Amino acid sequence: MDLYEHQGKELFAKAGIPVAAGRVAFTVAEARAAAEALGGRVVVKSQVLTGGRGKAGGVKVVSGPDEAAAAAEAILGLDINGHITRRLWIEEAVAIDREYYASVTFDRAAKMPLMMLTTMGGMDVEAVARDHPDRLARLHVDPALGFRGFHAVQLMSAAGIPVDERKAVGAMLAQIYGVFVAEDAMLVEVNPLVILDDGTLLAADSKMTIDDNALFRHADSSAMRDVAAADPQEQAAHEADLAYVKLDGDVGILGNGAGLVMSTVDVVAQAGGRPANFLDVGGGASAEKIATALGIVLSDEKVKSVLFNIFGGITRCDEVAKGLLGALETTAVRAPIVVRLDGTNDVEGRELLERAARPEITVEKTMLEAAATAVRLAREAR
Amino acid sequence: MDLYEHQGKELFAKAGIPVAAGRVAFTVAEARAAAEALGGRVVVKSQVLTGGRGKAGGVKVVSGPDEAAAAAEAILGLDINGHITRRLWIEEAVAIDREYYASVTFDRAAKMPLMMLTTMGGMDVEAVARDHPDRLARLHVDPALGFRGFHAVQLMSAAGIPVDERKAVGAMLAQIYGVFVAEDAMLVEVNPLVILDDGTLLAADSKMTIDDNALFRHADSSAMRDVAAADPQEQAAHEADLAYVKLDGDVGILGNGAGLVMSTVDVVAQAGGRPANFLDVGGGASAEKIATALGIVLSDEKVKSVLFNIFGGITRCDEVAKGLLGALETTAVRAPIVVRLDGTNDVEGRELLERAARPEITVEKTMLEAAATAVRLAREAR
Amino acid sequence: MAVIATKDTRLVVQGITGREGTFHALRNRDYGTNVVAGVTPGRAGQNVEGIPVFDSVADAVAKAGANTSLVIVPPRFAAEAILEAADAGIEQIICITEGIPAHDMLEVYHYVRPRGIRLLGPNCPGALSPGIANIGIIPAQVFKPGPIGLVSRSGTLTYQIGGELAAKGLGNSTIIGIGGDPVIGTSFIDALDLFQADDDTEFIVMVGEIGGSDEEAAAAVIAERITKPVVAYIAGFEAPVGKTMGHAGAIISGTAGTAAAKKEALEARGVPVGTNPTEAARIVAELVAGR
Amino acid sequence: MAVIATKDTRLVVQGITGREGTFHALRNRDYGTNVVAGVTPGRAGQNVEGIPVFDSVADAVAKAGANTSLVIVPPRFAAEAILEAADAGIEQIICITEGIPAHDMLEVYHYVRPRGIRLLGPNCPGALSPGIANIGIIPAQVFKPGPIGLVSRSGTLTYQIGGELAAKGLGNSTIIGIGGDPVIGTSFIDALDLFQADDDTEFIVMVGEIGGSDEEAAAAVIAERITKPVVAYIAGFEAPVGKTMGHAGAIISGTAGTAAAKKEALEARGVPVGTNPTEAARIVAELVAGR
Repeated sequence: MDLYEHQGKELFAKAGIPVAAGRVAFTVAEARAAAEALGGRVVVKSQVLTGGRGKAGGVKVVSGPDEAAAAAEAILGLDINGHITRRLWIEEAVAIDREYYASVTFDRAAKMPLMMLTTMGGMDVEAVARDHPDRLARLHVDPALGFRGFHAVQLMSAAGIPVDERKAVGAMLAQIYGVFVAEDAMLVEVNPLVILDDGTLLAADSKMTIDDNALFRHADSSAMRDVAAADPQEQAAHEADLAYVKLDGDVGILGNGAGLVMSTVDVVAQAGGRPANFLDVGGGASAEKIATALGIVLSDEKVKSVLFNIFGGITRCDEVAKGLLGALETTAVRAPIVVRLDGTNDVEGRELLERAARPEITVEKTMLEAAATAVRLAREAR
Repeated sequence: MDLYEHQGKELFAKAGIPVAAGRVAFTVAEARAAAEALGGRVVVKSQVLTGGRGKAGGVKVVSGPDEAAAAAEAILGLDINGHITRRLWIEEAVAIDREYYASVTFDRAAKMPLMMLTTMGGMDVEAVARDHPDRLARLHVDPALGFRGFHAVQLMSAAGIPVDERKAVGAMLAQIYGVFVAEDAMLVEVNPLVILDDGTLLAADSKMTIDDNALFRHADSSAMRDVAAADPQEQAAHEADLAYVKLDGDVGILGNGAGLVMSTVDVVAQAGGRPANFLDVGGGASAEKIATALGIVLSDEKVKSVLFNIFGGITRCDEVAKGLLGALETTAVRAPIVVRLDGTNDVEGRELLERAARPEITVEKTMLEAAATAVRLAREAR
Repeated sequence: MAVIATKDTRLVVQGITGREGTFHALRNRDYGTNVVAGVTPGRAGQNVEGIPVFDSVADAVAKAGANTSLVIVPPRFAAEAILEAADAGIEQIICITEGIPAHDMLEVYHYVRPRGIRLLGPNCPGALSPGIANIGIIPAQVFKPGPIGLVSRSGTLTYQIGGELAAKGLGNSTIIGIGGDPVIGTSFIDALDLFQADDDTEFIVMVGEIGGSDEEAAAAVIAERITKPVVAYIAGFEAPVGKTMGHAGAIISGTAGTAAAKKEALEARGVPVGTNPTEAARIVAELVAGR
Repeated sequence: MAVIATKDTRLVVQGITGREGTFHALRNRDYGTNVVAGVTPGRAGQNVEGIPVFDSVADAVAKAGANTSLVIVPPRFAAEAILEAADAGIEQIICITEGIPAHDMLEVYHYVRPRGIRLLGPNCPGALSPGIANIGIIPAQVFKPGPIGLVSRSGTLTYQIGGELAAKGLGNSTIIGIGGDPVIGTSFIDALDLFQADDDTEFIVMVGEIGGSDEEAAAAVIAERITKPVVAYIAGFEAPVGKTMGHAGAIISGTAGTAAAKKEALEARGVPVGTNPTEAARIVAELVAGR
């Protein structure tokens, strides 16, 4: 789960990482009130889960409540890389001397956290990596050791942090790593990490991603999920604990097992169709679960046909067939469903479906045949 | 460094391990005041760094201040296995239902903490180990894992702790291990760990040993050292950062390096003498350091001769000779000193000593010759 | 001799008294796996249809001689269950549990790996050596014995390919489901090395998917030291960037982890890659027939 | 070829800009040891009489090819210094520092050991292969080259015995000081195995002392797999119970760790034990002469 800047900063502050004082605002009036409360110069920042806010006009430094209101007026509703601004973060402006960059990412290839540090902060780190690779210090931290003083020294030495700054920067690196571990983060990025005129440090931006699997032990970050911003199908799937990803085609896809569903998406495309989604119903075969899944797929109005692809292992195909038929009792289906049942008790399952003779169901034996049929039905329905 | 019961309980309380309320008393009046403050029945317990207090009459349960004063009168000054009682711990009496035993020791052979647990608490654990080995559960904890829930289950299962008690006992085991690690302990023993009438747990006694090398990071336990109880020579050596152990003979022994000094103690005994002490002066050779060390050895009135055994490695024997001669300028020496210098610049060192011709010094070339001479001189001085 | 699931396997099932634990422990035993013990704290002395239950894995090792563990416990307890097995001296740990926090698995990985303990999974279907032993939830009836070692990040996709191979009369030495999580104990490379050393394996099929770079790393190792023929299939050519496709590990980050890049890396090392399970099975059949 | 301190040693000295660090780094280099780098955080770019100083061990490895580290830093920083070396890929770490907290060393031990990294010490004088290389603080002038592998828990006692052997014309392949702390990285057993495998070692002398049970454990291993003749000396026959004799590890706890018990255990396995250094050296000389 990605966090907004202000949410990440809330977790930063909890960990003792210095951030500027600020307030969230959803309206122009709230923005004005925030600027009044904070006093002096403030920064009005679009809160969207994407980069490039500055270039897109999503960040404005203003000198008082009136200007803050005007800036909020301009930024609320602003589209930044397809993300509509619906909330703002109003924070005290600070006097920046230099901008660094620090991050920790979960490097799955190395199976270790990867820390990065550069004195070329404020810009896109990919650009630093590409144009000035020698200026970007990278360091893997062995989780069996955790982040130690020598890791900080090594990183700061490689990044060229002056010796007299190392105590302060090193302490902040330890805090950033601490947040990464304490919050079960997959990413913590501070860009820029600023050195103020008075020499103190401050996290001027925050980018964090939390491991969804660990949210059970983080009540505070769980509560940060922005339900309103989520795609309605994705939100419904999330609530039903189903893995769903929206694509932009018209063939709805359901199946059991992530790999098989990904593969089904591929074969639909290979058959000339355009997949509308990825949906893994998992191992169960209950009518209720199948009904929920079908409902989510069909709530996407673009869907013209549905491909239901099951390879029965532990799950028996006859049970799936019964579940599907039960689901059809309670669910109005507005598009044809192609069902492919293979594996355990597939013959029995197909017989059940054929005997039921539901007009919305077409039964196929193989994955490739099923994909071809679903693609043809979607094309016919256009 | 061994802690008194009440000191260990102070650390226990800090870690959340339940202990009875209590107060330290050094006098009968303080004991009476403690009993008054605590109210009701109290236990008056001798605080000595040895076991067997109960059998020796060092623990008395009393019903009020007068009885507490009488008990304090009886226990203060009591000799328990050679340890004179100089302080008391007065604590609230509790209603005990059952007594268990739990401990963590630093098992150097396994290079892991060793946890032990038995439901046969209150008695000597060595006796349990000998007579009921199947009742004493033992478990090594891999420091790379720390103490986990499964360790607790494993120990409690082996010790036969009833399933309905495991949550509470397991939590306390985790706390005991936590104290062991947090306080850099070499030993934490709770005997008995009592189950009260109301089912709650309490550490009714405490035995702790702290790693001297880690005291720099434990201001609170460092302050617990009982300087008054220490042997005067050992205390002086401790303050001078010299390794000193008192023995009960009349040949004082100094040397450089723990192994060499231990060996010197052995050869003095093999030569028919009785070593008065072990003292490692370490690698230095300064007059000041040698003077301090000599002073400590000679402050033991039983010492009749001194053997100064040096094998020069990095340390040069001529520097040691100069240091020794310098020390003699400032120190009055009341017993003959046999000096053995071998290794780096030994010839020069011996020449310096012979040229100085100090009457108190006899120079020998080998360790065995030096030991024989020191033993002879001590015998002559008796 | 097969790998992981062998005649020497003495299995303890952690979480045996749970619904899933009981079901799969009995299913594995029915298949012929030597299930010697189960573990559920506080349930020592009970049994699950004759399988003795212990309070701890240490007891299962000491009293029942377990050498392999199957972990079927809820995600918040799974990492500690794996560590318990490792601490107890278990040599191979197969973890089925899905949804274990990634940081928990980092700790587990860096504990078991330096100590030479094999961990398969988590979020994996286990290992099946047809006709010998089944550890986990792989539906054995889909597979038959044969010379093909099959290693996969995906469960049902493995069954799909196993089914297609079986339809062509081809069977497997061992099927290894390595799991779909970001941090897994046994990588493609580990599985390739196992199959390379296994006398019963003559061909290797590798089923990958988007996310990470394990397939690319495996391609390099295949070129370097795997002499047995390898065929691959990769799922997720149509997956969008930045979206988790069901498995926690199946996500394309930036330009890294695409199916196309994996296909290219494998083909560059001479490993044919099918673009769907049917095509992959056909390539394998041709290869076997050509021998 | 000797052990630990060899022709292949490329030494980095951690704490090189400290007084002791500088002194021993230069002394080791003067002896012929290949001292390639020093480390003191914040001092990168400086040098100590030509030895380049780096901020981190990782840099010393990357830029100077260090493969062995000598740790001479204050006790409160020493454990982390060892971990830094281990993390940086150093293969052998020799730690001189005395007074490291025992719990710190527990953590270090259980980090380096499963990863196959050699740690010698802490609280040890290091390793010297006469005529080849010296790592640490052993006074090389006491020793001469020869066929005797010498392993000891005590520094000056080692010099004493080395001196007595040299006086009899006998020399050493390598002298290994394993240190006097409760938790040390290299045990007698490890040293015995090194000497057993070393072509330059024909005889082994083992210098033990009171405390722990490493000598007893070594006795069992000698009987099991050490074919080269071993002579032992143990210090501390007169040590009282429960008192730390200078070394943190030299303490008799209850009835465990006495010199008499160690002597008995060794003699029971056919290892002659001298009761003082002179006697031990005489036994060795007779053994060598008898060959």
